[in-house]
Amino acid sequence: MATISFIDAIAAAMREEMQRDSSVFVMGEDVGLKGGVFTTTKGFQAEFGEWRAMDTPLAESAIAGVAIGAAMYGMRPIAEMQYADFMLPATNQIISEAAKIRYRSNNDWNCPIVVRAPFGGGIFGGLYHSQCPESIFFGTPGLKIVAPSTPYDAKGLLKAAIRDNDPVIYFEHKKCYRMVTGEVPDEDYIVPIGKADVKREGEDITVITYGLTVHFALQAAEELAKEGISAHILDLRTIQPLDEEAILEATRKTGKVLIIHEDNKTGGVGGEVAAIIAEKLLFELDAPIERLCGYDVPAMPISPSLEKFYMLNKDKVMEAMRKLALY
Amino acid sequence: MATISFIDAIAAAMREEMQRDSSVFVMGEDVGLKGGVFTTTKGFQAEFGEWRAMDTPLAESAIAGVAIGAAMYGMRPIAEMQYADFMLPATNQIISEAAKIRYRSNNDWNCPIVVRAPFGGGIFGGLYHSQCPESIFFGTPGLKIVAPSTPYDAKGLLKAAIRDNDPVIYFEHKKCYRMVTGEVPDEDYIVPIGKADVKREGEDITVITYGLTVHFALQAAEELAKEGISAHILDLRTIQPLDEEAILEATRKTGKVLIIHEDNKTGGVGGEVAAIIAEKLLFELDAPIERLCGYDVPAMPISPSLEKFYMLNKDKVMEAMRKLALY
Amino acid sequence: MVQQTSVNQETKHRQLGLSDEQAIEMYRYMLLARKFDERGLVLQRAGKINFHVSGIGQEAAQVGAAFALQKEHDFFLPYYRDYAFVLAVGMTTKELMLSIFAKAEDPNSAGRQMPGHFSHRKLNIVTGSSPVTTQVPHAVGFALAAKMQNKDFVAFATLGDGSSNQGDFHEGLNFAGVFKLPVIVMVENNQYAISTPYSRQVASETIAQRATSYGMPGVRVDGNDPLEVFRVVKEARERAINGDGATLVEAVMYRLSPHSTSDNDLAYRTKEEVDENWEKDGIPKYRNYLIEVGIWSEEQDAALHEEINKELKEATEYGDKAAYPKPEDTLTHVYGEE
Amino acid sequence: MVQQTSVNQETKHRQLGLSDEQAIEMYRYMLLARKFDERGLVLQRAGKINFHVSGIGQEAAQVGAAFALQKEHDFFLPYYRDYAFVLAVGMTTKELMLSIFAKAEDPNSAGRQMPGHFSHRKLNIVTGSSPVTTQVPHAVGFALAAKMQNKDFVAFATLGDGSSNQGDFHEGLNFAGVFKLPVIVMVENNQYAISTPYSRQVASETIAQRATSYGMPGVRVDGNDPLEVFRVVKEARERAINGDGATLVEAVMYRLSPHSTSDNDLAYRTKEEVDENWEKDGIPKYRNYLIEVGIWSEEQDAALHEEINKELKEATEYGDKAAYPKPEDTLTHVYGEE
Ligand SMILES: Cc1ncc(C[n+]2csc(CCOP(=O)(O)OP(=O)(O)O)c2C)c(N)n1
Ligand SMILES: Cc1ncc(C[n+]2csc(CCOP(=O)(O)OP(=O)(O)O)c2C)c(N)n1
Ligand SMILES: [Mg+2]
Ligand SMILES: [Mg+2]
Repeated sequence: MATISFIDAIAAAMREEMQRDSSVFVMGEDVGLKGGVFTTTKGFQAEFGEWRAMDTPLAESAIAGVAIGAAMYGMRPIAEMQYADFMLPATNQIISEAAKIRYRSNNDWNCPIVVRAPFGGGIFGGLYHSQCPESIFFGTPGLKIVAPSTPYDAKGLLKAAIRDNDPVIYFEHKKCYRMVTGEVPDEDYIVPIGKADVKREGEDITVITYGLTVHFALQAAEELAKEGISAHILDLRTIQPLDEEAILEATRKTGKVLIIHEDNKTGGVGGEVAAIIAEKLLFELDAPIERLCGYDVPAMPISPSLEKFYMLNKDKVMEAMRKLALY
Repeated sequence: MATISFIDAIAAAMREEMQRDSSVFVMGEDVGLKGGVFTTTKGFQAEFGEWRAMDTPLAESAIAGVAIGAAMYGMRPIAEMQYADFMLPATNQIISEAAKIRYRSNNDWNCPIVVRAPFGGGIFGGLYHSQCPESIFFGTPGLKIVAPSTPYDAKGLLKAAIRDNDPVIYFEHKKCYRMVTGEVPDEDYIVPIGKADVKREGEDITVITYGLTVHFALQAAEELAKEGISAHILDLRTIQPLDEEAILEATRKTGKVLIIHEDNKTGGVGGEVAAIIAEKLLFELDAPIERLCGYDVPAMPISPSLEKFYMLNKDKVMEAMRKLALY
Repeated sequence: MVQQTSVNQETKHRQLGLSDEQAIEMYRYMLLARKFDERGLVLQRAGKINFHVSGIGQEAAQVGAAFALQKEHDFFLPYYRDYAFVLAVGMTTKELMLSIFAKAEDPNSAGRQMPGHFSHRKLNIVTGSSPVTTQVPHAVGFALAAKMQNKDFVAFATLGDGSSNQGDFHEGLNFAGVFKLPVIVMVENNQYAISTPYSRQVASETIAQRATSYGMPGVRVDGNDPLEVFRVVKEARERAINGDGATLVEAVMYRLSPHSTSDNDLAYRTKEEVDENWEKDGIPKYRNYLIEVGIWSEEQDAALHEEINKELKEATEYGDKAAYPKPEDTLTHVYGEE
Repeated sequence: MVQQTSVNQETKHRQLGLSDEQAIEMYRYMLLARKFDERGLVLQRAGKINFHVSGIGQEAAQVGAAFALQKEHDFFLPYYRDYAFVLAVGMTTKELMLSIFAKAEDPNSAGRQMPGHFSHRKLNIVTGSSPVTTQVPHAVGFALAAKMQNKDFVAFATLGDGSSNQGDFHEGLNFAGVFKLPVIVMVENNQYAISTPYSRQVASETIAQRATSYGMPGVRVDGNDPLEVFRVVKEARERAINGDGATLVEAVMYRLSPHSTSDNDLAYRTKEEVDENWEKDGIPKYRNYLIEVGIWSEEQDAALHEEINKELKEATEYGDKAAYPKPEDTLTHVYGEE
């Protein structure tokens, strides 16, 4: 067990998989010589050469599309989108192609790509370096989508994504990169895609969330415990396919559910989670299903006063949790 | 009052708006000389000339992007996507640009475009001529999204969309084009964006839906009435922004809600509608919130046996409605 | 006879390294595809199938290219008009009929996709979609894999003239150009994109000249001449295998049929224009060539028509009778089995 | 004096139709932008602002282009390095300081967007985003509006060399080419896209030659020479106004500073390479030109530096002291008021 940062866990997962399997490689803008704008792939070119840590032209549809072609041949490309905001030019390749290749060929072809996308705000990135675009891709069957919150999950889920035989979008929260550290086993392991994780056991309220906001919920739960409020916290980890069993079990645990995500509320993953509960466990609920999410604005602005207003934090989360507990 | 088809209502709305306002024009692949692959703009070039019924190159990102530029200048472009499936190359222009222009410029610029997108299946179109891609764009604040079900709404909503000062995605169901006819006033009118419509009053169950499935629900309600089941049917008409008031009112009416759409279930608009109800009216519900939607597969296949299995129809809808009524 | 043979020595196909048998085989595939398409149109009119998109007028280019490539070795990313191409690289008329009838046994998609959306892993035919031009970056990806794994195959993709205006054309070819990847992209310029003529669609005089944007050769060739297309694609393949990178080929022909069975082409072009172009049809021209060089005869031609009719009749019956997919199969293969 | 004047008659700027005053004004904007950027970098290091992206090394091209266009008449779609350009078409240093401090009064976005995301409706500066190259189709859309409404303005968009690989570059320019629209697209080729040098980024030898794909002239010009860029853009504008359509301009220079304040450029290029390129910096070259032709002096230059320092000091103080947006303003202007 070593304690490492979130970003180092991501780098370690890629490095180990590239050492293990010569068909794994990483491609994207500035991932080679520079080692990535967040230095996630620093040193990769020295270790794996120019081709396996490949600087691509500035063209996301080609990054995704070329990765898809290589994957259909049998390679295991990790396509890095420099910021999740810049995945959008690749939407057609991801949704029309990657997601449908197995289905449309009746299982004759498949497309084992990983699209890594640094997402989320709170870094003074402004409208186009802060977005949570998961709702654009969520709801496209054929894609798997993960969004880890801890170094352990980040490493295990990225390894699982690379080994997966279907396309996986891997959302990594930029704010977690260096802020979040945690223990990671020295030996090889994976975190299975499709399995949520109870990050804290509790009795009074259930919080269902993923990504950065998991940490706000855990911090808030810590403080609320002192007030005698016991929170049960489920980290979805995978947002597609959703771990319905875990969602229902966590709901049963307390009968009061708060769903939290940074992505704007309308059309977000939280709506689907609430709908599943309202369909399957309506009569076990002791309170309305609450959602605490980003505001329904096009994206978060950069000015400190505005970004602070937009972003969730421990206090906003604690307030929502307390309100639900007292319901 | 004249009785016309759904597609003629769309054509009439465009023609009248183009006659009324010289800044309105339609652009897209084959919309000019040929009059559109569905003949929606047949005769437009003769009436309005080559520029205002403009055949564009085969490049959706340019169709959207050029329309956006023209709209920022002050034109009122109607950008036709030949099939909604082929909007995806334009996703970046629609979500990163059109949706954010007003917000990012603090109201200095705006982008009054209409993106017309023929969507939906049941026409032996296969994976890429049948999709309901609304969930990709739903949840992007800054966009308005409409999906009419009747000629009256189709004409009134398209006129409202053309006159709107913000970008509007106009989803027109291909199966409705000639199958659905209805009365339309001779004089000018609009249907306000953001207002749902009760298409049938009822007491026992509430159905919330939009697009083609409105008709299946109405047909089913007709038959269920004979069984003594009275269905209240709300046609959302606008899916962004959702008419929350109307959704809650329709829910209160019966306490039993069935949400129906052709788009696949997970991540669809129905999840958001269910979540709103579960948050605002949980304790007025007499039954779990049910959803009847497309299967969670990448898109509907073309073989008759498969398409029939995928598509909703009157019988599937009736069964779900009856089940809920008997709950 | 001796004289005859000595004449053959100098025939164009021999000069290009094609045996008489291959030259005849090429003709057979061209004719087979033409007859297949004609059958498809008849079946649609008869209401046996819903829809057909034909490659009529493009067979010469498709077969010429296919013979310049290595079956079951190179990777193929054809587009929806490439019936002659996929036949020439190993797809059977029976398989294609299963596809247009959307039957369970169809190897392209088991009845999931529209006809013309070719896929056949054993034959290295890569699954394609409807959104045009997405296959160009895919082909570049196969070529990248060849380079990374030191394999000696090339990737070959086709698309239409209008489709060369999509961003993926630009992004894909630039990527191939920067890394000198073994890919050949052939634009089948049939001078229309549905109703839009080349002049209102593509701003460059030729599509071949777009290669200058990608640091690769761009070659324009008469798409009605299978031997010329063979020569050009063969040279492109050699360049690719020798590490000299990608080639953009523009094969120029004319879309003799309407865009699809849903299209009335006389709404946007004249019968005269269409008739003129029938004069340039590559199939009779090539048949005459084979006869002139003395390796083909009217008798053999009649026999071949017979044989093809028989084959298509059987394939049609097979496709017609074959079972539809089971409805519940709609739900399979969204993801791989764990 | 008489002699002096007669010399001026033949000066390059006069030949190009620029008065001495304009020639000096151009220098002033170049220097002002340079000093603004230097101030921005200092403010970032001092922790007064979070982030700065400079246009250092690109001022000559930007000002040359701006002077060839008509302020408040043509429409401008600049990219994030175009500080010199937006200053030259009317933005003030005070407005730009409000932007880099992300204050409520900022006319570009009221503190919503990153600095360098220019917008100013009164000045016909069209709001831009971060995803590169999306402004190219927008510019084509403005040009389309000009054509449809018979207006005599042109649309002018800039982007970087790497950004010319985006699909929107291809789709936008082809659209402009097909309809011969009055748009000028200027690529500021500073030879890097963050860490990726031109040779690993763009497969064509020059970006100008990509114009052949769009049936329009492509002109390559020394981006360190404001008068040459002025000449080229002026000619392009005349073509556009005369109905001869679009032009692609490639202004070649070098990105003298790191990509942004978050970038360490010595991780991917050598100090020697950077130093060599400082030798080619357009600002001192142009100053020397003005002195040589006798319309500028060291004294005037010193005074100008003084004046600019004073202006920037005031602008900085104003921007620093100005109020942040109200937090709740986060929620405004998602849609227009009904
Ligand atoms: C992205 C996308 N937009 C629109 C369509 C609809 N469509 C199908 S074929 C076609 C015309 C293609 O023309 P071209 O590329 O010249 O090929 P051709 O059909 O002439 O062989 C169009 C617009 C599509 N399939 N994909
Ligand atoms: C679509 C998109 N992808 C990635 C980025 C991140 N990014 C910002 S600037 C840049 C490099 C741009 O290079 P170039 O076009 O040469 O312009 P320069 O910065 O050199 O002036 C990149 C990759 C972006 N802004 N947009
Ligand atoms: Mg064509
Ligand atoms: Mg650059």
